[in-house]
Amino acid sequence: MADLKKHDTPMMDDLKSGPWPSFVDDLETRGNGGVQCCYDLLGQMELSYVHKETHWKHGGIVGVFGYGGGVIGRYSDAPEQFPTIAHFHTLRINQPASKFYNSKFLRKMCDMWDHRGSGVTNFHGSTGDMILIGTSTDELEPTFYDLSHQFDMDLGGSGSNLRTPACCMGKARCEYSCLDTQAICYDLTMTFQDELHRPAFPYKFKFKISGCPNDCVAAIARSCCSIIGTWRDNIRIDQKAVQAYIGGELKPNAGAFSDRDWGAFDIKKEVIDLCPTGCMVMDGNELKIDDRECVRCMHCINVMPNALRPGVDCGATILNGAKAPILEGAQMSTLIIPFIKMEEPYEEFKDFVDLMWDWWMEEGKNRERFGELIQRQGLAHYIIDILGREPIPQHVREPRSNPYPFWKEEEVPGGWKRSLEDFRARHLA
Amino acid sequence: MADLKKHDTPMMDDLKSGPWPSFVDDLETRGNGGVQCCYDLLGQMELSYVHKETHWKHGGIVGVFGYGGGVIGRYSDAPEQFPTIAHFHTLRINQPASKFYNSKFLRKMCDMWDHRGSGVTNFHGSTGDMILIGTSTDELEPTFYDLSHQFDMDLGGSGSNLRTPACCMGKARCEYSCLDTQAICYDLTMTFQDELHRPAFPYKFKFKISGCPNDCVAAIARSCCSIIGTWRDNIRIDQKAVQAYIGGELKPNAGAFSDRDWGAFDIKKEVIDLCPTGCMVMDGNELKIDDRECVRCMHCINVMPNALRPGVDCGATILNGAKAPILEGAQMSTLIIPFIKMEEPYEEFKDFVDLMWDWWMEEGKNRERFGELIQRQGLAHYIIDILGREPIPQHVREPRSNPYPFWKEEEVPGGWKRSLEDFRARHLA
Amino acid sequence: MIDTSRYKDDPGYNIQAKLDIPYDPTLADREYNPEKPMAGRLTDQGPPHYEQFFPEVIKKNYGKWLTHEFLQSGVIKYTSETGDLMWVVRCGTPRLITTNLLREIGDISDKFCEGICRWTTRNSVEFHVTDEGTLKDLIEFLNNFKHPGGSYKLPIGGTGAGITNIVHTQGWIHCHTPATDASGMVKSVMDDMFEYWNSHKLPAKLRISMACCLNMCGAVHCSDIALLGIHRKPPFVEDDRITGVCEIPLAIAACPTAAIKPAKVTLPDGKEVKTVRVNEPRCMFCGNCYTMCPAMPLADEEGDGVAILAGGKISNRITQPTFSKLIVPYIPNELPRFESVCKIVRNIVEAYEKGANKYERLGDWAARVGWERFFEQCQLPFTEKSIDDYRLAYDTYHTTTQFKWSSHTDKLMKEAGY
Amino acid sequence: MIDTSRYKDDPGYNIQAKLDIPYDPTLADREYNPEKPMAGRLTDQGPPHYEQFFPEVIKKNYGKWLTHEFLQSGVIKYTSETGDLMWVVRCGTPRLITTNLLREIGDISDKFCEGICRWTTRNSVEFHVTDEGTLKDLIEFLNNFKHPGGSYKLPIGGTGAGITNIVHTQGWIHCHTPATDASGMVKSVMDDMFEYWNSHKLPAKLRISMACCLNMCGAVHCSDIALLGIHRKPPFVEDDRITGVCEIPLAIAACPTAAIKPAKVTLPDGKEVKTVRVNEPRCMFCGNCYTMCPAMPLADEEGDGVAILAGGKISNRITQPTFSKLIVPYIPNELPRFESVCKIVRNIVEAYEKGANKYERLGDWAARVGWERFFEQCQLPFTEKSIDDYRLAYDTYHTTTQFKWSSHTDKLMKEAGY
Ligand code: SRM
Ligand code: SRM
Ligand code: SRM
Ligand code: SRM
Ligand code: SF4
Ligand code: SF4
Ligand code: SF4
Ligand code: SF4
Ligand code: SF4
Ligand code: SF4
Ligand code: SF4
Ligand code: SF4
Repeated sequence: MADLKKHDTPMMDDLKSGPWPSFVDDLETRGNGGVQCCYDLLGQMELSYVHKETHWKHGGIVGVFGYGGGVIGRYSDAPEQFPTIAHFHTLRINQPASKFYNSKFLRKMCDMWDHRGSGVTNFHGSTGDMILIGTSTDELEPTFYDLSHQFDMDLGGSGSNLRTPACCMGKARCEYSCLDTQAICYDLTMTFQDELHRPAFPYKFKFKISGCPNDCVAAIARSCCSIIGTWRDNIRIDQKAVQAYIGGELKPNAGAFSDRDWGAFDIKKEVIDLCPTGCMVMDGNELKIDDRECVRCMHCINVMPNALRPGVDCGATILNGAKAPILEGAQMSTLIIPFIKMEEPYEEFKDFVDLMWDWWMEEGKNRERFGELIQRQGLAHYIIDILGREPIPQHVREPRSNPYPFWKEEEVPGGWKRSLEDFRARHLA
Repeated sequence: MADLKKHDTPMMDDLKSGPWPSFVDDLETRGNGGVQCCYDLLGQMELSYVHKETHWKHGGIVGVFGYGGGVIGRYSDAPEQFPTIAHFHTLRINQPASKFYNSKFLRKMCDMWDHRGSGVTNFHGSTGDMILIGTSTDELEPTFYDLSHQFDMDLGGSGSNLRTPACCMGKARCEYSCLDTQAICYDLTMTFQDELHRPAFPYKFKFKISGCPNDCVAAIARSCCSIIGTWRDNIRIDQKAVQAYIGGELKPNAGAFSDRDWGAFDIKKEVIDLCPTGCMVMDGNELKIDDRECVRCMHCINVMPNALRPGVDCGATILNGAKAPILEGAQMSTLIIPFIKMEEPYEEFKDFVDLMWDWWMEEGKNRERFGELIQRQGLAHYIIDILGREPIPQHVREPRSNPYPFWKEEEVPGGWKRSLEDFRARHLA
Repeated sequence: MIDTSRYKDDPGYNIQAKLDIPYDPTLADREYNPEKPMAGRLTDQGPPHYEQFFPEVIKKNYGKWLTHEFLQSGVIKYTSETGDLMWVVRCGTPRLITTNLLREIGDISDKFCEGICRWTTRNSVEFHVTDEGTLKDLIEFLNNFKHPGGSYKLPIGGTGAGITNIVHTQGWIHCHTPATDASGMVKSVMDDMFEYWNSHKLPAKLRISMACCLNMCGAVHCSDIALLGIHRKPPFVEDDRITGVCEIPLAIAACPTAAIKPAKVTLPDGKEVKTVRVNEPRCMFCGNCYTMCPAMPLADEEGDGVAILAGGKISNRITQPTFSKLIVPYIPNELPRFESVCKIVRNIVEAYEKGANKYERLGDWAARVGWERFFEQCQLPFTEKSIDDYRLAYDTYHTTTQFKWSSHTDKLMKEAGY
Repeated sequence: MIDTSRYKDDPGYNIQAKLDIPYDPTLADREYNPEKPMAGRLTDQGPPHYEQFFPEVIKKNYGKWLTHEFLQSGVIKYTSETGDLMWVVRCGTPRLITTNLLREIGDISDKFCEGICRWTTRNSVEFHVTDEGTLKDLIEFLNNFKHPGGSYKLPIGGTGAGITNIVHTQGWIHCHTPATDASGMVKSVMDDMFEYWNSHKLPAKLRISMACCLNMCGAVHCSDIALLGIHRKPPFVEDDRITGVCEIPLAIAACPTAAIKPAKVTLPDGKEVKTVRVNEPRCMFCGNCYTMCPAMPLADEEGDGVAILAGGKISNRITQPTFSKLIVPYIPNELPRFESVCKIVRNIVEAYEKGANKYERLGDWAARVGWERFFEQCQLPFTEKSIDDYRLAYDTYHTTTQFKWSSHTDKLMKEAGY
């Protein structure tokens, strides 16, 4: 404790005030407790605030034996000023699906990380991992040893491999869930451990699983393969509860609008008219839904959860290809399989995964995301030639407007070889 | 008449039956009247129907002295079978704006064309010209001589030049017109005679003028520069007539739906709810429009022409760049000038035309349409650097979603030259 | 009354005087000397001034029209601020017409309309009258005005919520690049659609357009229904004449997919020539190479045919202008009557008639019910050709879980054993 | 009760037993031998099985929940088919937290919630209780649970029609490519937006996301409001070390605009080296070259800053998922409080609060009123940077005459003298 060095950090200090939890206070408190690297981290942040530039070097390749991912190497570019963070690598730890923990786990993990690293974390990373921020190269193997032996835990993904799958809380808490999101997430993670740990792909690949089209894990925006729950039978209606909403006994949208006076609930204005397909009507006192026209957008269910529930014949819609903007611009996932049952052991789904990955590993260029490959080689090619599936109108927002489809030679009677002589016999040049 | 040769044309003959006017009957009647080329034309058409291939050769370059357009060369590839159409060029004659004619004109034109050509025409071509189909090379100059001396008329455009401008009937008949479409069309045509007749552009260029956003001359789909009438004050409302529509005395949409029972007119359902901006309400018996929110889509006016009229402070919205699909796919015109007064002598507009063309002639590649140049060099570049106009949100359907704007060196403090040493002094490599 | 004083010196303004002089078939032969083409030459006169062809009632009421009303399909009554009335009768034409018919149109104009008529932007003819008696006579006349084969010469119709004249192009009557015929197809489709031509029973206007190759001179790209001639075989290359008739670099540059590469070949006669080769799997049959190079023809009996696009529009009414979308990638050229084209058009029109709301254009209907429903209700198979793989393809990807169950998903799920 | 018998042999299923054993800080040092890394090694065990962390009430009611209700922002009551009730309290966190706070979270879990807590997909912590008394105590506890500087350690809120926790990335705390800081900006914005964090007064959910460079680890591309670190100076090239630290072909291939070309230069010391040159006017500052090549840094005090995008969403509710759109191209890094970012976010949120309909997400509001109105009402200048010129640019062109008059057109017309 004696040689603790607190840096002068006026800008960091400014970030202590205000109601939102201050990471500065948290780091500083830990620094005060004798952890120099937290002081150094704040010191280097302050320097970045002065220079308006990061003070981390371009990442170095570090990791644990036999794995190709899970660790992000990081070195300070001002190590003399901030020696305790000269090495400051992060470990990505594969979180339990939907991120429930108990205090036993948290405490033991804290004990471990205080011992092996900085005690600084991200709960959680954007992909879903538990992130342990800041340790030195020689602590990596021991940390991994601790994790695997003292926790039965494992690293998550980084590099050109499968990234840690993630899911919404699903049936654990949510009445909307059409999928056993955690079970799927866990099964995929376990099944594809090799792909997760040993880079064999052209680039990163992400699975995310949401229990319903509200998509609380942002699967459609952030995963190469988005698994989103849906149903194919009818929305279940409790007409009495519908009346309770109309009568004002139940609060619309479960009270999500409680701090503003939006006036009395108006089922026509708030539900029926906002249904994107207009497939609902009030027939006297009865709410009727033409389920064949419903696109399962969740709106009516969200507004009246006590009255409406998704159907019971559930499965998933599979979409592919979301990614961040680099290189060609951001993509959202595109509908590929309108409906697939997701029942253990998910064989149908895993067969699909094989086709997907085989193609990408065969054809994908270095650092080409799966969604970019679909764009480069064509959505129809992927659906038909790679997946062996039938093209359906649901595959497109709207049909193409350019008249430029490709035709294959075998599709055209007579093929492409033609006799020039015959042609010129009919047509003088 | 003695050596008239009628070909055996069973498929052509089939196209005589049915209610829609038969071009075969028309051609054949003319053939019967002693015009062999009409027989030959039908004969060659029949042969095309047998071969399922055109029997015209790839166009040859023919024209009249001093002009670079107005004539499309055409030769039969079966001239021995059909000698009278061995040469069969077309002339594009610049139509009078909005295509009113009198019988004197029609008859004299027929006399001329019977004498100089086949007597076959298109009234009119897709661009708007009067098209005289079918004459031989040596008749081209005499035809032009006749046109210019006996009609005071002129050829229209073809090739890489200005094409014949066209317009809707506008104020001649239409109560919606916010522009003097004919006057503009005529003025532009006269002003740009040189551009129309002597190819100096990278490719074709088209003007079309519609009096209002109903766009009856398809300007937004078919012209490089679309001039479409609009107004900037308020829609004129005759409340009594509104009531007459509500009461059923006036037929909605001027009776355009008369042959089906759509039920009684419902102003809410048919007008107010269909207004794309929702800017209309019935306030008691009064129809109110929040004109600042109106996008001048014409719907309410179309439905109730006796009650609603465009404002009186009129001008044009200018859009650029429509074209057919080749090469990059079809384009519609893009909004460039939200509002411009179109008052003679249209100086403000013509200054704009100069800027447009100067840029295109400077930068356009061979066979690059104006719309393609905008795409290649960027819409913002065109608006700001070429036209010297301010970018406004109306220029886009929505702002870009990729985060990839270009920054110019002068926009960034300190410019782009930086000192590597300084950087590395701050950041250890 | 419009002020045309400003034009009085324009050459085109006084064409009427010229028109009074009968056509002189020998004038050019006498006066025009090919050796001295500039002698007495008149150029850049431009078109005649429009105003001189207006009927009196239009001159008087130019810009003063108050409203209009459809009395029946093809008959419009116009009312002016001045109290003047005018009736217009609109008639279909095949656009490809001879001077015979033109003269007859002149005669009708003389008989009923002060000698004046006009053509619309979709190639219909319009007659203007100023009293109801003449209107009645005119209509009666036109209803009896027929070709020997029985077709109307000038059928009345084409207004309001119906199908108007088909904007179309040359086809085999005059062009060198068509993949199908224009006039014959238009005749066939309009014969079949005639009931919609002269009635107001559709939910909104329905515009059919036709172009015989991808150049799309009919600008079919924004039509409710677009009929489009397409090729499906890559061009072949006439090595023995290409150097003579083409500028090879232009042909190469013309290809949007960069499928054309320069090549050298030795002809049977031993001569080495510069030519090109087409990377056939990259060709999407646009024909732009042929436009630039006569030695690269694409036309082929088996390859060529018709594609159908639908759901486009031009007007800014309610919704914005929209492109037509490819819904039927190919139909062979069935001659002379294009039966399948007619059948498909009918299916679409009938499904639209049944399904759409009042004022709703075809594409707006399809967007509202969903394209899955559109294909189902029009009884059209969906093919992979409708899935875009060109430049802006991504924007048509279906990036949502919102979709409807349809016969397509029923089938898939049945096959999956669900 | 969920059936997890199927997992009982999975290694991750029995972690509880391990957790009962205190952490042994010397185990690895004793057992792990760097010379023999495979000895006793355990790999590919995967994550622990989730089920063992569920509270009892969730185990019992898994898949049986019937409905939920927000009692206040951050407090949700769940009802099960079995009649069981559960209350959840959601708390904000800065995500960047130390083991100090983690231990405290463990303590709170022990005190109120059978030791269990969870994290949401947006990095909030949630506590589950099964009786109202405990709920009350928990809430009271949390309301008084503060950092020395006065900020809440775990502020309650983030549900319903309000602003949730900001998904964000590393920034200057850990990454090598950021153009701005993440944690500090999030703190600044959330301090300012706190009133929306713990209330339900917006028209719908409003999601703010933050990413510190174009890699967009926060996946901000579909957020109601996205804060994005951007560079504005092209990379410079360290000729003297590039060959050592980069694979030059990879750097070249990394550039989306092909702005990087190979080059050879002679260093001051006379050595000739392979390097690259950047065609600077083609650079759009994506930083992908730096990702591949440490000798091409972009970061620059004056160049870097923040762009704001808006109007994206993820859920399929009513409308389809949508991208966020670039509305503010650049704000300098104003440290430590990012005042302008906060101000603009506030302008947008307040305009949205005022203008949008109930249930209408921010982007749907902007699309409904028109982007011209959006810019006007949010008091944001429109700049040419919002006009797309990238790959799919054409699809954002405004191909209609439909637009609204706004301050922008007023200005233009005034300047034109109308
Ligand atoms: C830690 C994390 C951000 C965070 O603060 O949470 C992160 C951090 C980094 N990401 Fe990321 N990404 C993280 C989630 C994401 C996401 C979001 C997601 O997974 O939902 C995305 C966008 C979605 C996607 O996959 O496209 C994302 C898109 C990128 C990209 C751009 C990829 C692309 O295709 O455009 C890069 C660049 C690269 O891969 O070279 C990148 C690269 C990086 C690197 C490794 C920096 C680099 O250039 O090598 C960052 C290391 C930071 C550090 O020092 O710790 N990161 N990255 C997230 C991982 C935590 C976890 O495992 O839970
Ligand atoms: C006659 C006409 C079709 C008709 O039946 O009405 C026509 C006929 C031809 N067009 Fe066209 N175009 C005609 C209006 C159009 C239009 C419609 C319009 O102007 O509103 C378009 C689409 C709009 C546009 O400009 O993009 C059009 C787009 C083309 C193109 C494709 C241009 C492009 O940028 O993609 C070509 C190809 C070319 O220019 O080489 C083309 C080329 C041709 C050529 C010259 C064939 C060729 O490859 O050289 C055709 C001559 C046919 C013949 O033998 O007579 N024509 N052409 C139209 C002109 C009549 C007139 O002057 O009134
Ligand atoms: C005569 C003509 C203008 C001309 O200068 O020649 C014309 C005349 C009228 N148009 Fe048009 N339009 C004419 C081509 C067009 C076109 C261009 C085209 O189809 O190529 C369009 C755009 C079509 C599109 O959107 O795809 C067009 C879209 C309209 C609309 C918008 C209809 C809609 O529902 O979107 C109206 C408004 C209406 O119908 O109430 C309209 C309204 C009118 C009115 C009512 C204007 C008036 O007050 O006189 C005229 C009679 C309408 C009718 O026939 O039902 N006119 N009109 C054209 C007749 C073409 C023909 O022979 O069929
Ligand atoms: C806890 C969490 C899932 C998890 O596994 O962690 C969750 C929980 C719930 N979501 Fe969510 N959502 C969660 C992230 C999301 C996300 C993802 C994101 O923001 O990154 C989305 C997509 C956001 C978007 O569209 O941009 C999301 C879009 C929704 C929606 C659709 C809202 C809309 O108006 O579009 C609903 C339905 C609703 O609010 O009625 C919903 C509804 C719900 C319900 C009511 C489900 C239920 O019955 O319990 C939960 C409480 C809602 C609330 O907080 O208002 N959840 N929800 C996530 C909480 C994140 C947080 O801490 O703030
Ligand atoms: S995605 Fe659906 S099932 Fe999952 S938590 Fe959100 S609302 Fe519930
Ligand atoms: S889920 Fe959506 S589409 Fe289906 S009925 Fe409800 S609101 Fe309509
Ligand atoms: S575009 Fe407008 S002004 Fe011109 S004819 Fe059509 S409706 Fe009338
Ligand atoms: S013109 Fe269109 S936008 Fe304007 S009020 Fe009428 S219907 Fe609404
Ligand atoms: S569409 Fe093609 S084939 Fe038809 S006229 Fe135009 S260029 Fe000729
Ligand atoms: S038809 Fe079109 S795509 Fe095919 S080779 Fe010719 S130019 Fe290229
Ligand atoms: S967004 Fe960029 S700077 Fe921020 S963590 Fe991700 S890679 Fe690093
Ligand atoms: S920052 Fe991006 S655009 Fe600029 S040179 Fe590097 S890779 Fe190319």
